[in-house]
Order: sequence, then C-alpha cells, then structure tokens
Amino acid sequence: MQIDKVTVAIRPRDSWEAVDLGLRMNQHWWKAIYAPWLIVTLAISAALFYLCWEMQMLWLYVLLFWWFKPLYSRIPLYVLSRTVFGQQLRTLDSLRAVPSLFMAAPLWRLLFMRLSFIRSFDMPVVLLEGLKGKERRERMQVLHRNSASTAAWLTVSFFLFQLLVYFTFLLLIVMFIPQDVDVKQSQILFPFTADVPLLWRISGILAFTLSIVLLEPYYIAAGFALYLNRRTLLEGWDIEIAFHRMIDRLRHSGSIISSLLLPLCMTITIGLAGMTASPAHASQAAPTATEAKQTIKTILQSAEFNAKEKREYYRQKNPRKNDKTNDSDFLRWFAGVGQYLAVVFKAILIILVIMLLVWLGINHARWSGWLRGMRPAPKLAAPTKLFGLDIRPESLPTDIAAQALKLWQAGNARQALSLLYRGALSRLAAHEHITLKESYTEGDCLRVVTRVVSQDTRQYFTRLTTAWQHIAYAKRTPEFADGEALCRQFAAHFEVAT
Amino acid sequence: MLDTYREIETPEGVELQLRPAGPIVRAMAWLVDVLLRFAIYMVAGIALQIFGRFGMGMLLIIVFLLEWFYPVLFEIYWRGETPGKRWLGLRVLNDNGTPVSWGPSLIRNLLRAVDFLPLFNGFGLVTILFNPDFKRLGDLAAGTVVVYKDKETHTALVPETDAHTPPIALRLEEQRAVINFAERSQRLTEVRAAELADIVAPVTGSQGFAGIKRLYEMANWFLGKR
Amino acid sequence: MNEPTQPSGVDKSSITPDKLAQAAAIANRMKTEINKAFIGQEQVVEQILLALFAAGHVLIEGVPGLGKTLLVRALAKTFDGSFARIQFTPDLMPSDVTGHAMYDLKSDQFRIRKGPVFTNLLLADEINRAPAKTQAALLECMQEAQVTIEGQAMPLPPPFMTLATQNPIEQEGTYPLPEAQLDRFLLKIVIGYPTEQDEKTMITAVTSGQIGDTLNVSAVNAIIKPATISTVQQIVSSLLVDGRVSEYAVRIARKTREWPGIAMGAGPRGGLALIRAARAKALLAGRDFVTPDDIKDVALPALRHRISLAPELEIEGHKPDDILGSLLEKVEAPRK
Amino acid sequence: MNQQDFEQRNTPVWTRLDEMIQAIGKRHGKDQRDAKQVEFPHLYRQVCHHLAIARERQYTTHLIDRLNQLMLRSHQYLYSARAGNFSRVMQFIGGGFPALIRREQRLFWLAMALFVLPALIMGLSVYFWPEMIYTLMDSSQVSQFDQMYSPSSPYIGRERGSDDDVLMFGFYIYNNIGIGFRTFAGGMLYGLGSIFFLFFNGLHIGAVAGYLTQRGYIDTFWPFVIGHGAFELTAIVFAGMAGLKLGFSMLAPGRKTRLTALIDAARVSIRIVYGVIGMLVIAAFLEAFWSSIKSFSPEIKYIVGAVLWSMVLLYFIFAGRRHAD
Repeated sequence: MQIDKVTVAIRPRDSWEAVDLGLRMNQHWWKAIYAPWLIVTLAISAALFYLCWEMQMLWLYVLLFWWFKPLYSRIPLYVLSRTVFGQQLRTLDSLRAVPSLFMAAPLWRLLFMRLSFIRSFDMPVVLLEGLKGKERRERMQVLHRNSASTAAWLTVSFFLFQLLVYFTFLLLIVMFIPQDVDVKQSQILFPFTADVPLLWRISGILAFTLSIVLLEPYYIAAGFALYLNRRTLLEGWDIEIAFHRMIDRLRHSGSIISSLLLPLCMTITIGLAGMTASPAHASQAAPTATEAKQTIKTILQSAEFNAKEKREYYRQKNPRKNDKTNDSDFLRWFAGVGQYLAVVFKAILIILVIMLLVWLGINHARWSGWLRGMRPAPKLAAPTKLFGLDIRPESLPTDIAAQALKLWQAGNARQALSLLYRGALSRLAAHEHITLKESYTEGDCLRVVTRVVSQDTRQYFTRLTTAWQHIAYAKRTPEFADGEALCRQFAAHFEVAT
Repeated sequence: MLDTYREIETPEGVELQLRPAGPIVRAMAWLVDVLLRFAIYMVAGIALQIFGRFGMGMLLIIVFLLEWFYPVLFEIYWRGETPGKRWLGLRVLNDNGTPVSWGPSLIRNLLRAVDFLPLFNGFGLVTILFNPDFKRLGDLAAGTVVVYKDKETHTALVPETDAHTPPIALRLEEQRAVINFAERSQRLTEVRAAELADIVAPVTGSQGFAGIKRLYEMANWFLGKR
Repeated sequence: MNEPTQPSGVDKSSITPDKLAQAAAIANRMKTEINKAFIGQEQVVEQILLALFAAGHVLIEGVPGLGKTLLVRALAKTFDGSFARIQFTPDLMPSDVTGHAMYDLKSDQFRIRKGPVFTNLLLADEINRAPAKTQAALLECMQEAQVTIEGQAMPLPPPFMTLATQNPIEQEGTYPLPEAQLDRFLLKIVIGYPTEQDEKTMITAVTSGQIGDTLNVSAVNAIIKPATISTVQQIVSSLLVDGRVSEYAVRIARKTREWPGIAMGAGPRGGLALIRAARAKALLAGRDFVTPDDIKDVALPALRHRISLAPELEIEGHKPDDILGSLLEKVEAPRK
Repeated sequence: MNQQDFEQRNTPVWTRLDEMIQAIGKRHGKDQRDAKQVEFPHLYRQVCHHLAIARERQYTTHLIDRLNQLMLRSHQYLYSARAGNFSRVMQFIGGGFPALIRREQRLFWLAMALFVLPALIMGLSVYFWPEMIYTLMDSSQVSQFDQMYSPSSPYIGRERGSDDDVLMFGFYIYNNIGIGFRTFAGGMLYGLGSIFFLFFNGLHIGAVAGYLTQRGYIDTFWPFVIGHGAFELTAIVFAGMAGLKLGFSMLAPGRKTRLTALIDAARVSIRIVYGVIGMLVIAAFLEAFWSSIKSFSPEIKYIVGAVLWSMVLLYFIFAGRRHAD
C-alpha cells in the first residue's frame, strides 16, 4: 500500500470538503463496502431480533443494535482503508477479515467509544495506526487540533440525518399498513413500547435498522476522509505524491542521471497489521547542513511567518429589548388603522386592476395582434431574396393564387410556377419564422419547410417544388391540369393569415 | 482519481472547477434560512397583529412570498446565494457553471416541496446521499448544483530567499508542488520537511536542510522573483 | 429529398423516359444488392455507384478492417465483372501493375503478359505506399483507360474503375499522392465506423454459417452484364444540365480558390467532377435533369481531396469537410 | 516576450476588468447592463486569451492563478441571469402560454380527466346519497360548510368589511397558490403526487358542490364560486399537467437519458407554472373582492361568471394560434 497508489485526489481541503470526499468515496465504492457490511449487519440484526423477540423485549433490540454499531462499522473502515490505497477487495476477502476486526480492540472500549463525539474520526487512529497508551494519546492530540470540532459536528449531523432517514423509511413503510391500526399520536414516530400494535413495532424496527445500515458507512467514510485530510495537512502527502511523480517523470525522460537517485521507494503503510509509525517520526535524514538549518530558522522567525491572522466578525453587543406597550386603547387605535389600511389596500389593488384593463384597452391593437399570434416584431428580419427570387411580401401580388392562375392559363407556365414557389416561401418565411439562406437549394428549403408545416402542406409544397424544378432546370412544363391544381390549392395552404 | 471536483469547460475553452457541497453544509445553510424566515414571521406577526384582520391577511401574503420565493429572489439577485448559503460559503450554479437563472431557480425551489417529504427534507437527503454531485431532486430537475464559493486569491507566502533557477524545466503542476512545499513546510515537522525535500534531491542536488533551502529558492524563482 | 418524378412533356434529349427509368431501376437495384453484403454504409455505397456511373475513379479513406475489399467484390459481383486487388508496397514496380512483355523461348517471340490492371474493378490498396513511379503508371491507366506495353497500346476492358485506398493513420514511410494526381479521382469517399446497430447486423451476417471471416458476397446477386454498365454510363453523360446549374457548380469550384481557410483550391477539374457526379446522382433519383441539389449533395466527396487547408487550420484540427460545409453555406444557389 | 513584459503590457486590461467587476458587484446585480456592454465581454475574452498564453508559455503559477481567478469571477457576471424583459413576458401572456398549453394538449386532457371525473362522480353521488360526503369529511367540517352557505346563517346577506376581504385575499394567495405549487411538485414522484392532488382536489370540490346543491344552498354557493372558478379550477388542472409532464419524462424518457429528459421537461413545465401563478393570483383577487360581494343578485354573478369562463376558454383555444414557439 503505497501512497503513490492512492486512488483519491489528495490535497489539503477544508474540513467540510474532506467530509464530502468521504461521502463520495462511499458512493463510489458502494459495492465493495456494502456487500460485506450488509451480510454482517443483517446477520447480527437477525440474531439480535430473535433474541429480543424471545425475551419479549423488542425495545432492547433498538438499544443493542445502536450500541454495538462501532463494532461492525469497522468493516466499512477496513474496506475503505484498503481501497483508497489501490487494493482491490473482494467481498470474501473482507468477510474473512471480519473476525480479526472484531477482536482488534477490546470490547470494553465500545462502551467508552460509543459516547465519543468524534468516534468516526478516532476510529482510524485506533484501528489503523495501532498505537497504544501514551503514544496514542499524544498522536490523537495532534490530530484533533483542528479537526475535532468538524468531527463532532459530523457526528451530530449524522445523528440528525439518521433520525430523518428513519422517519422517512418509517413513513414509507407505514403507508402500506392499513389505516385502522390504533396508534396514539405520541407513538407514531417511536413505536417501540409494548403497548403499540406489533405491526407498527416491527415497521419501526425495520426502518430503524435500514436507516443505520444505509447511513453508517457514510458516516464512517466521512470520518475516515477527515482523518486522511488531517494527515495530508500534517505530513504534506500531496507534496510527497507530486514530488514522486516529478522524479518519476524526470527519470523516464532521462533528465537526471539515475546514479544520483536515492532510494525512492518511500511507502506509507497503513493497515491493520500495524501501522508503521507515521513517516513524520521515522527520522533517518540527519541534518546535513546545520548552516542551512540556521537559514531556515531565521527565515521562519521573520515577519511574514509570525503574521497573525485577523478575522473580523460581528457579534451582538447589547441585545435590543422590545419595549412593549400594553395600552389597550393604543391597540384598539391600531386595529382601527388596520381597518383603514385594508380599505386603502383593497382600493389600491382594485385601482391597479382597473388601470391594467384601461391600459389593455388603449393598447388594444397590439394585444389583438398578439392574441392572434402575430409577433410584435420578428426577431430576425425575414430574408428578402432567395436564390434571386424576390420573396418580400410587398413584391408579391396580394392574391398570389389568382395571379398565378391567370399566368398559367395564359400559357406563361414558368412565371406562374415561379410566382407560386416564391409566394409559398415568402409566406413561410414571414409566418413560420424559418430562416432561409441565400445558399439554400430547393432541396434545402424543402427540408427546412417540412419541419414546420403540417402533413398536407408538406405534400403540397413537395409537389410544387418538383414542378418548379422541372420547369426551371429541364424546361419541362407540367400537365395543364396539374399546374392548375397547384394554383388553386395554393390558397388553402398559404393564405390563412393576411 | 476520485475527487469531489466537477469540471466544466466554458465556451471560451477555459476549465472551471466546481466543488459540489455535501449534505451537511447544505443542511446547515437551509437551517439558517429557515431560522431567518422564522424570525421574520415572528417580527411581522407581532407587528401586524395590531392591525387585526388586515394584518393577518398581509402576514399570510408575506408568509406565502417568503416560503416560496425567498430562495428564488435571493438566488437571482445575490447570484446564487441566500443568506444561509452566504454564511456557509455556498452558491447555486447552473450545471454549466453559470449563475443560476430564473427558470432553474424557480424549479429547484418549487420542487423543494417534494424534497421536503415526508418530513424535514427526508427525500432530499436520501437523494443527496446517492448523487455524486450531491443534488437533491429539485437540483436534478432544474439542472443546478450547489457548490462551495471560490475563495479569494491568496498570495503565496513563501519564505523570502534568493531566487534560484531550477536546473531542469519543470511542469506547471511540479512548480506548484514546489511552491506548495515552500508554503507549507513550516507547518510540517522539520524532519518531515527534510524527508520530503530528500525525495527531490536529484533535482535540487542537495539533501536535508540544504535541500529545503534549495526548494525555497526555486519556489521564489517560480513566483517571479528573478 | 426529392421524390422521383416521371419526366413529362416533350423530351429534347436522346434518351427516352423508358430507358431512363430502366437505368435508374438498375442503379437502385445494384445499390440494394451491395447493401446486403456491405451493411450500414449506404452513403458510401451510393457514392461508389455515383463514381461508377459517372465513369470516374474513387479514392477511399478509412482505417483498415472496414470491409473495403468486401465492398469492391460485392460491386463487381452485381454486374458480373472481374475484380483484382493490388497491395501497394514500396517495392512494387510499374510493370507489376500494368504487365510487361516477356520473351518466350519456345515460340521465339515477345509475349505480352497483362498485369492485374486488366480488370473491371481494380482495388489499389494503400496506394500511398508505392513509389511515385508506380503510382504514375496506375494513374496513367486511369486517365487513358489503356495500357502501353512495348509501344503497344492496349485498351482496358470497359467499364474500368479504380478504387484506391489510403490509410489515414500511419503516414510514415509513405509517398502521399501529390495534389495534381489526386485530381484524377472523381470522388474521395470516407468510410467511417458503422453505427452500433449496423455493426451488430454485420457481425451476425458475417458469423452466421460462415467459418472464419472470409468475405461473404454470396448474398449478392448478379443483375446485369458489364456491357450494361457502359450503356448506363452513356445515359448518365447525356443527362440534361441547365446552364444555371453548371454555373452553380463553377461558382462553387471558384469559391474554393478564394476562400480564406483554403491554401489551394480546386482546379477546373473540380467543377467538371461536380457536374459528372451530379448527373449520376440525378440518375439515381430517377430524374433526367440535374438540379442544384444534386450538385450540392456531391460537393463534399467531389471536392474534399482537391483542396488543401491553410496550415493553421490544419493544425487546429479542421477537416476539409467542415470548411467545404461552411463554404457551401455561402455560395448562392442558382438565380431566377 | 518574457513574463515581465507580458505583465507590464497587459496589466491595464486586467485592472480595468477587475474594476468593472467590482463596480457591477457593488450594485448587487440590480443593474447588470454594464456587464452586457461591449467592453466587458471584450475584456473578458482578452483575459481568457491571456490565460491560455500564460499556460502555454508556462509563466509563473502566481500569474496563472491570478488570471484564472479573474476569469472565473468575470465568467459569473458575464453569464449571469438576464432579467426577464417586459416584451417577453407580454408575449408569453399574449400567446405563448395558451400555445404552450395547446402543444401539451394530451397532458391537459389527462390532467383534466383526473380532476373532473372524480369531481363529477363524487358530486353526483353526494347529490343523490348525501351521506357519501362523510367518506371524505368529518361532521364538524360538514357543518362548517352548512353554516357558511346556509341562507339562514348570519354571515349571509351581511356585507363583509374590507379587512375581511384582505384577510381572505391573503389566505387564498397563501393556500391556493401553495396547492398549485404542490400539485406541480408532486409530479417529481413519477407523477404520482400530481395525480393524487388532482384526484383528491377533484373529489373534495365535487363533494362540497354536490352536498351544498343537494341541501338547496344553490343561490349562496354557486354565485360565489362561479366567477373565480374559471381561473382557479383551470389553473389547478394546468399545475397538475405541468407535474404530469415531469412524471412522464421520467417514466418514458424516450431516446434521452432520464435525467436530460427530466431537465428538458422541467424547462417546459416551469413555463406552465408561470401561467398558473398568474391565474391563481387573478383567482384570489376575484374570490376575495368580487365573489364575496353580496349586494349583487345571483343573476349578475352568473352572467359575469359566464363571461369569465368564456374569456378563459376563448383565450386558451384561440390566443396565439400561429405563435411560432
């Protein structure tokens, strides 16, 4: 387990961000964590339940399952401490480790640890570093220095979360229970006493167990992440990783002569077999240059390292007191004012509404336009020309269809079709707000148009395009009847809004 | 590398790193907002009580507006912060890193009604715990994310020494590591600092405390003191 | 897209509507047949057929393993044509392609030994691996449709079409074709990876009842004789092109020369290629005249190998297709 | 160019941008038009460019960090929310809203059915079997309704004070719009919440109407509800419809991922909700200040009610017919 193989991003973080990272770890490795966790906790839960059931004391189950939580929460911690350092754990491996995990710390500590407010943060120290007695106390002191308060808040938060998730589950389960079960109001949320109907008691126990099973690994992971972060801060893990990477890169690119290399396989072992004392204690590099050390000392004594941080915050000096007046006449007077204000308020509201209506009346023209669906101002100016065809509405006769029919009947087929095609595009550009570019060929137009118009119009426009293409590029006139039909049907598709 | 960062590229091709905020801070921010609103109701209630029924009517309107629109208006006009979020250094952003806009803000705050079920944000909490970006249902539907605000730039506090050119060109992240070291070494134990400096002895060419000093000099150089 | 329309009214060209309809039917059946074997690349198949009917040659680009050989074999089978494949290597000599004269001791005579180029479809694999001389020999065959050995000109059997492939990935140790030579190809076709669904279909089609990955073209039916292809080619070349349509093609080609992102634009052959390919496209659509749409549709394959991008665009990873796409957006479609 | 030259040359740009950000920031976003002016985006893009150069040339981390921070901060302002402009709001009211409802017709009819059918069935059954009402309410609630609408009750026939009106206005705003919002939000539970609210509200309204009609309180009840009902009932159906849209997007996301389908659906639904808010405010206004007036005869109330209903219907059927979006 080398620190280089760490699979989470190591960097000094704010405490809460570290907690978030922990939650993220639990989400990410949920399979590896929850598989052994579920097997063990559910087995224990079943055994406890059976025991308490036999003893006719179901409430005891709640207490015991909660009390022994620190014991089985060693499983997620174990899994995490391996996975974070790149070791792949199978469920079976984790399960095999369970007995030794349970033995790892004396049981009496449970009683003591149970009430600790920073349980999840201390657990890694106790279980993974394997220090004892005074050494451990000192170590904990160092670690606690600026993480303990977050760790405590973490515990409080998770206690509340636990409660919340328990209620959530309980209410979800209870939804499926027939309503006529007689439960007192006071017992709805904590249905563990003997006078509650059995179904409710069991739902309560189920919700309670599930909430613990779901949340405890999150809590443990958060504490573990907090612990990692603290050590990162204390020992500069991120710097170490970056330095190792730098040297690796340089060595591969041949920038440094390998004979210069010192043995670089610094590893940090962290595991149950006993944590080698943290690298900070493993002093091997004797000070080589006392002079350099002196320099550093002087530097560190210089001003910028003794700068004190100044934080400003506001704090209430003298809580203001509400001066209460208990004059009933005074109050009555206010009530009268209230009456008066209500009239004013109501009047203002009504006047506003009337003004709105008047405004609408005045701007009647704009409104009716909107209501009929014409935009007050189109976002883009409609294109005026399309492959040389003038499609501005002004350039077209008002009654396109009639004009085209006249041309067609006069034998002016090309002009007739051109007029129809132009007219159709012009209407589409103006009303459907499609953008037609100069570079569009007939096929492009067809594609754009089919997206916005109805099935019927699409068919019509396809026919029109084909006819237009024939006359434009093959000088071939469609059958007389077809052309006439095109002219006559034009109105039905494009003359709706004028 | 597992991280809480969420990376986003802006249209200008620059990467943004968002740091989604987890359930605990968000719960605290929510609580602050709730308490604040509650305080307002109390004050308004007492003040309006004397106006009788008119006062009650006004109070109801105030309660309605605050319950539903307090977060929306703050998020829009304070660029993603409500008082609670500001207190805890959080802010709401659209998924693409831009400040939350009207539609999404309204969506996420109306859907709070579902997150709140069945009791005090139960559904919201469970969703947050399952979502990698710590989003509640409202955030999912609105396409928003609650993140930690970026801290103000801090100028690196590196021990003043002579600057010294590094013997080899180092990459950006490597330069950062050196500067980080220089900044933080005084908070590490001396032995540990020397240990870290020894790792890069092939670059600095010296060991132990001399190595530390060389790293300081390099850091100064990287910081532009040339 | 345009619906196939029956030409009506007076026909000024020599082809009768009947013949045209037949030719279009043949073309489309060939398309269907090839698609049976070469799954999921309908666009590629269509472009190859365009080139075939326009009597042009194609340059194919695509990473290995996308079934180029299969495609060519399927195509050959549809018209019962012959097929040959040459793997171009650095030591390939011109005579290995064209053939050479050989002294026959028995008959005391020179005998001409015909090279692999004497075929209907020639697949020239990784053409950029052969030295320039060999490439030139092939290109000459393509251009002239005949081979000269020992001063004796020998025509290649019609139809003759070359499908040269270029491997886009490795460029080391290759002799890229110079721009002037690339110009000889009517179209450049890019074969991409098939979609997931198509890939699945392809794999089932290949693996069912087949041992190994021998190319399976048994599903493809022969529809016509090689001679018919020549007839269709003739019909295609006589399709009507309105003056304004050809102007449009010319406008596109000219625009490539002044477009800012293009270092070298298409030569006069570019405009011609557009029209040739567009004619074939019109045939596939069952039309006897060319519309601006046909031109636009074939613009990418017909032009993408005829332009070279400005170096800075190339560095930024732009593709000729992107540039041509935005260029087409700016060229006005025919007027009036 | 070495770093010092680079910094020297570009520092004016950076300080200018920094100043602009601070100037905008001080106004707390009330007026961000400055940010949309030409200069700001231009400066911003320039800094992005500088940042890219600084990274490329491996300038010092300090400089890169500084530029990065500057860029991040201006990014927030440049892409900040635009205040909804007046003409867009007007366009929405003028045609966008009804067009939107019509585009989502199928959902509308579904929500409508979920609301109206229970109301009708419950209404009729209570009308014929009055005791059915006790399946929904207990006797104290029922007698409350009795009291409120009984022609013999002391409340009827007496004009209400303005302060009562304001109180009720506040209550309707608080209660009814809240119900509308919850009906929408319930859609997030795969549509179940919306269905529940629609169904339950339908039952309840149907039961009350059926019961009061059966008791013969026709002239006190119907004139009261007819006016604001036009807005209130339709708005509840719309809210349910917006919720159902959310629900459907999760049940049948089509070719999108469930999440993108949800986000897309939410964008549309929220526009419906805008309309719902507007309608419920109108409804609350009418209910508090018009419906409660006792001095008009029921006939006038019915006529006004009919006018309001037809206005609503015509608006949603015809307004913005050819609206593009």
